[in-house]
Amino acid sequence: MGVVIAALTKVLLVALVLPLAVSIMTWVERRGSGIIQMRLGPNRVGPFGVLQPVADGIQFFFKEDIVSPFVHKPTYLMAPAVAMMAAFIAFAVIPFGGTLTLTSGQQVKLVIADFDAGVLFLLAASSVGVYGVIMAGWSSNNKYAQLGGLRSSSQMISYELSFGLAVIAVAVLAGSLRPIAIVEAQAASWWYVVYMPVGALVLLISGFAETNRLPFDLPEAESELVAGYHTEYSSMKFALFFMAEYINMITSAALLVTLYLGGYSVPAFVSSSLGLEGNWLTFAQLIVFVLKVSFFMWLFVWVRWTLPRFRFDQLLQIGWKALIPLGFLNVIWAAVLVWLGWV
Amino acid sequence: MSEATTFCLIVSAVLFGIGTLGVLPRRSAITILMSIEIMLNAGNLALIAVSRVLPGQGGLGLVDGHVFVLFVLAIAAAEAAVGLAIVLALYRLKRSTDIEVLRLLRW
Amino acid sequence: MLPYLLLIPLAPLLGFVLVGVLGASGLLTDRWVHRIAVAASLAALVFSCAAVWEFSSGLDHLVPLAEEDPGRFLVQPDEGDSPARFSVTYAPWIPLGDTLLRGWSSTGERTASLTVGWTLSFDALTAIMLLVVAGVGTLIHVYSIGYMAGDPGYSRFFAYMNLFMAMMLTLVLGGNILVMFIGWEGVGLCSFLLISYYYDQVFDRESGLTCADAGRKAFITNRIGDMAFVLGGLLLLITFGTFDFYAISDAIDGSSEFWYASLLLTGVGLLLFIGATGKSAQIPLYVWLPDAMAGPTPVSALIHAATMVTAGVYMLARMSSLFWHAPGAMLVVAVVGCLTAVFAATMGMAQYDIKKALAYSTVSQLGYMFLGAGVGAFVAAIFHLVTHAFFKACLFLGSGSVILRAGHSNDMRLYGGLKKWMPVTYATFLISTLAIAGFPLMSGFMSKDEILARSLFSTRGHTLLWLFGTFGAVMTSFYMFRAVYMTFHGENRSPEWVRHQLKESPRVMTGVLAVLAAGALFVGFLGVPEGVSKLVGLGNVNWFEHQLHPVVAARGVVAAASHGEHGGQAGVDTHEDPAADSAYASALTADEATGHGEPQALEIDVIREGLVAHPTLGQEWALFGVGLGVFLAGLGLASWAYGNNMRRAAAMAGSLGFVRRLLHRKWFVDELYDKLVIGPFKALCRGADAIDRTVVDGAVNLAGILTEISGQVIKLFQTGVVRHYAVWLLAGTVLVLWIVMG
Amino acid sequence: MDALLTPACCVALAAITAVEAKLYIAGIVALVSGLVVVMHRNSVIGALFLVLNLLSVAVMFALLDAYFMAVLQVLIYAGAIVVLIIFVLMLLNVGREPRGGPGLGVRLMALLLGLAMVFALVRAVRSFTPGSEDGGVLTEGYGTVSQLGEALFNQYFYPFEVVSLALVAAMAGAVLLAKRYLED
Repeated sequence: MGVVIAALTKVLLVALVLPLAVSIMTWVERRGSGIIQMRLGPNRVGPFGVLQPVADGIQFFFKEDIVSPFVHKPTYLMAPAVAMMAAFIAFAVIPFGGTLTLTSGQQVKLVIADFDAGVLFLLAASSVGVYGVIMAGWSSNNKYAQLGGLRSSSQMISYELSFGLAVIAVAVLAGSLRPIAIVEAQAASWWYVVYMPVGALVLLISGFAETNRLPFDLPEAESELVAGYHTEYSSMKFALFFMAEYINMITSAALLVTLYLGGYSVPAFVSSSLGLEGNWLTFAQLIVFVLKVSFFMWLFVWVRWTLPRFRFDQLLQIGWKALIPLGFLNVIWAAVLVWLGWV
Repeated sequence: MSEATTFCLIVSAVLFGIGTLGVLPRRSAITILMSIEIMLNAGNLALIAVSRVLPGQGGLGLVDGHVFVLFVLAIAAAEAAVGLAIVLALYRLKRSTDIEVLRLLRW
Repeated sequence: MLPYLLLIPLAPLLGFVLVGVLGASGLLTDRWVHRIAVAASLAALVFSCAAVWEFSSGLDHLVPLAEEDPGRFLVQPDEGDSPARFSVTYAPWIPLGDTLLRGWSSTGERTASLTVGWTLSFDALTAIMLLVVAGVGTLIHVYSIGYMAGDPGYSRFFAYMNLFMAMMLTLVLGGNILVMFIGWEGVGLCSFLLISYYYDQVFDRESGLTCADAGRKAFITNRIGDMAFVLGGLLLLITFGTFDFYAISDAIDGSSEFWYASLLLTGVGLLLFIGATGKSAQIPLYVWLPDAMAGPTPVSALIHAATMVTAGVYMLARMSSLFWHAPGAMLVVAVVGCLTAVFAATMGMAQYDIKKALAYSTVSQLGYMFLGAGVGAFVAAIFHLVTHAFFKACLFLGSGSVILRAGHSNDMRLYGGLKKWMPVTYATFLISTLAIAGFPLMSGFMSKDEILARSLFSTRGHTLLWLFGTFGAVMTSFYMFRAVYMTFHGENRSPEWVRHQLKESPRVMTGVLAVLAAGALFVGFLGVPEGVSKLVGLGNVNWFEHQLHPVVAARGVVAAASHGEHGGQAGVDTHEDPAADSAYASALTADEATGHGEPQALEIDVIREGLVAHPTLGQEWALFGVGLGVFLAGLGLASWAYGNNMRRAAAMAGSLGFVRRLLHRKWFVDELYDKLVIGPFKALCRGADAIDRTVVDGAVNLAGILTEISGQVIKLFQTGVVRHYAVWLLAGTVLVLWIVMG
Repeated sequence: MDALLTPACCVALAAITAVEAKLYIAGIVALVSGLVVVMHRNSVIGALFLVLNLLSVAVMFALLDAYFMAVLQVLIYAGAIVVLIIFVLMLLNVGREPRGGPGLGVRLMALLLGLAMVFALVRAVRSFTPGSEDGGVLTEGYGTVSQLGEALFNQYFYPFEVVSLALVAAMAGAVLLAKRYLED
């Protein structure tokens, strides 16, 4: 029973922390864009505008929920839920810390599902996320939305390949698809970004594309498609899409950190010099993980407000003609590394 | 054989039948493709279910069925890619995906 | 040098590639063509000399090599009764793995792991052959510079010649049957290419054959022999589980009481001998050699007199241990050789084409070599091979010199009195003629009379063989002097335009002739027969025999005759041969050790092998006298008939018309073959063609018709609607499921 | 906040139901969704139900201890193949299938054949007996990536290579077919 309670606790925690992180991210995004664009950004609600997300949330709740009469209603209603669900499920296999020892002596791993093919599970879950977009695009019965959905689906399929290739290279190096094992393997040697900087780059760029962030946000390109697949959505349904996107960002940042940047692991010399052990070490790992992910979240914001958007054909060209070959080369490089016994 | 395995096999059989029902009377080429996917899935289900109750080394479970399923997945992917490409080419030719209008390969 | 034996055949092969590729693409001037070709041949000669020199200085320094790498090197220094030998496997070639062997032996079926390698081997026999092939080959290359000058296919000719050298050296060096077979086929190929060198020219006006036809004839006739050779080799393989010469001879020698006179060895020996008859132009496969004269004369000298045609003799000597244990096969060899010697000599007497006369002479001399091999005088056979290489090459090249100046005519009736214009050619031709006719103390006398003596005195010889051989020798002397008289004596019968341009051949040709003539004069002293040396009071000074005997001696002979009989054999003494003696002694001790009181009947016969009845001094003198008599008889007959400007021969032609035609038309053997072999074969082909057209084609057409009909029916199912196909597919699936699963 | 509650509900449900029960639920979902795929006139809805069908089959895989295959099923089928199908559907803007298909005869025959097929298969299932009924315990590490990899790269190495070749060929063929003009 203790196991079930622990699992439920972890699930609840993640389910609460992720939306919280999303609300923080909206603030960071808006303030960050302000800084980058030499303006103030939201600064009215609370000190430095920190309460702005709360205000946004209230606003979403009380906006009018418009459902166009021409939509295919069941699908239309399902779409945001699907997007949200996929985003949450994907996070289930991300380890965000080591093992916590409870007072009852029970060992709790700080990951919701410690799963043999965890990394693949994440890929699978994120690929299901496409359906949210597709369903939204198709059911809206609106040409902008439909085009947005089409673009989104093709973009996601394309970049899933390079995404998967970058993941496979890590699996080759670590000899496992279990995220915890990968983190442990990196803790034992060096971060894999040292061995395979190309792979990390491919994963980062594919992550941008998978989450439809600038410079790859073609599915919701305002200047061409109004708001893309969620043009017809308003109020809380729109908020769900919005949250799903940010959770996806967090997930892909967390994945990048887990696969290439040592995950939650604290370098041994740090932990030994600080005398960290037991639960303190676990807390330190949690903090390290959050810091690393935060850096990439900031990178997402930074890039979004810095780079222009690609054209759609350029986007597909980068995916198929640059990232996939690079990904293959990286896999071969990983195989060579293993063959030579350098890892 | 356990109840679960039997159930899975029967589900697989019925799913296969459903797939054939989709293949025969439907007119849309893409629907037919989807029905074929269902049939392939039924086969996969049977493979996985049976593979679990076959005696392996030191217990139940031979992983061979999984390997076959992997191959089926690969072939299904190939089939879908080629099939959809054919449907696309067809659509360009006839402005339709209706297989009723396709009677070109007659003697 | 020895580990690098590979270089010997590789040098001319490189020459072939260079001359062939660069020459064919027109990048080489003629000057460079012959420079490269001669250099390649010379390189082979130099390498050969180096290898022989190193071999003769003993193999002891190579023994560590063999210990270090026993799979690759096999070294056996000269000790006991086994000859010094050396073989090196450069690379594995055909890994056959475990092979099922069916020996006709007590061991029955067994498996052996077998890998055929690129093996080259070296012993005294190889050494002698190498020197002859490379030496004569190089000389003839040099001669060709003069003879072929200005020919449009200059580079082609030299490329083929180099390829031939490479192949012949491979044949000689080959350490197992397959490597030898490569050379064997390779020289056959080169022979074909060079016979057909003037492929578009008619060579025989009587039958209208072109040179290409002659080449084909040679090639096909050779194929028949090669077939037998391959079969013999395969039979050896499934019996002994190896292709390696040394391994085979060791296997045979090692268990002689079983193998001796067995049906298997006799069969193998006969098959190999048939192979040899193809290559060495013996009855019944000799017909190609006279036609092979279609090639350029240096080719005739090199391939069809000195080297390639002797390959059969070499192969027999190489397999001597097998033949020693197959007396039946040896008898066949001796008889066929003897018959060939006589038969070819008769035909040689009636030829007007100088090259054909020489060709029949070659066939005849090869017959003597086989006679020698057949009576167990392998050393004498090889010795005759060596001397023959010199004087016959010299004769052919002399004839080439004549042909070149006499308006490219081969007809001796159009020569006459040429000694006035061509003194060097005449002198060398005469020396070689004296040698072949058996002028005492010249090389031909030494070798041929040795063979004849052996055929008389060897335990495997017979008086009849000697009689026939001697008769053939008379004819040899006759037709050779006939050629000399017709060509060089009397009045010149050439056309006017030829007579005006008659002169001696260029230096490069006459020089070679002189060298070869010197060889014909002196090379005989390498192997002075024992009988001859005894006449002048010397012991056995036969250097050749001392070198070669260990290689071809009868070995593994279990000598255990009853003691009394051995002692009582009057006039029969063991040959002065340490090998045979020690074999005998060891067999005796073995016999005593095992306590066999009674020798087995089989072994009594075995002991006599390798033994020669030793003639008394009087008998030796008699033989010497007979040899001289033979020579004089031939000379006398020839000068009586042809010395007087051919008048007497012309007068006799009428009375001997039928015989002359018979001989000139070569006993009508070609016609006989036409009737007996080629005709029925063609009829068979026509029959097969008819059957193919009616029965086989009919069946095929019937299948087509049936297919069409069934197609017409089945096409009704092809509606073009996918759904219908799916229904049929599904129905079939259900049916199969119902049947299989029910 | 129903989206947030769903996973929690799932976990709760998972805790209290037996494997068999979950299997039955997933199987019934698979059958019903499969029927909808076949019957629905709107191809896009059909495709979405196909996803449901595939996901429920994947759940069945997971319940049959084939976790890796379950993940692959979702990744490849749901993540790639059906997305491709929907993509083409949306590209061609295929709406509802027109009324009036093949005649009654074909439909009847299809039904008959389908039923015959199902009966044949069910009969085959009834007669199927695995090698050993008891033994009960699954082998160590059954269905894990490593075990599958061992089988794939030792016993099934050549089939694996052939399949990869087939995939490459299919990709080339698909690209060639889908190109608008061959000259490009």
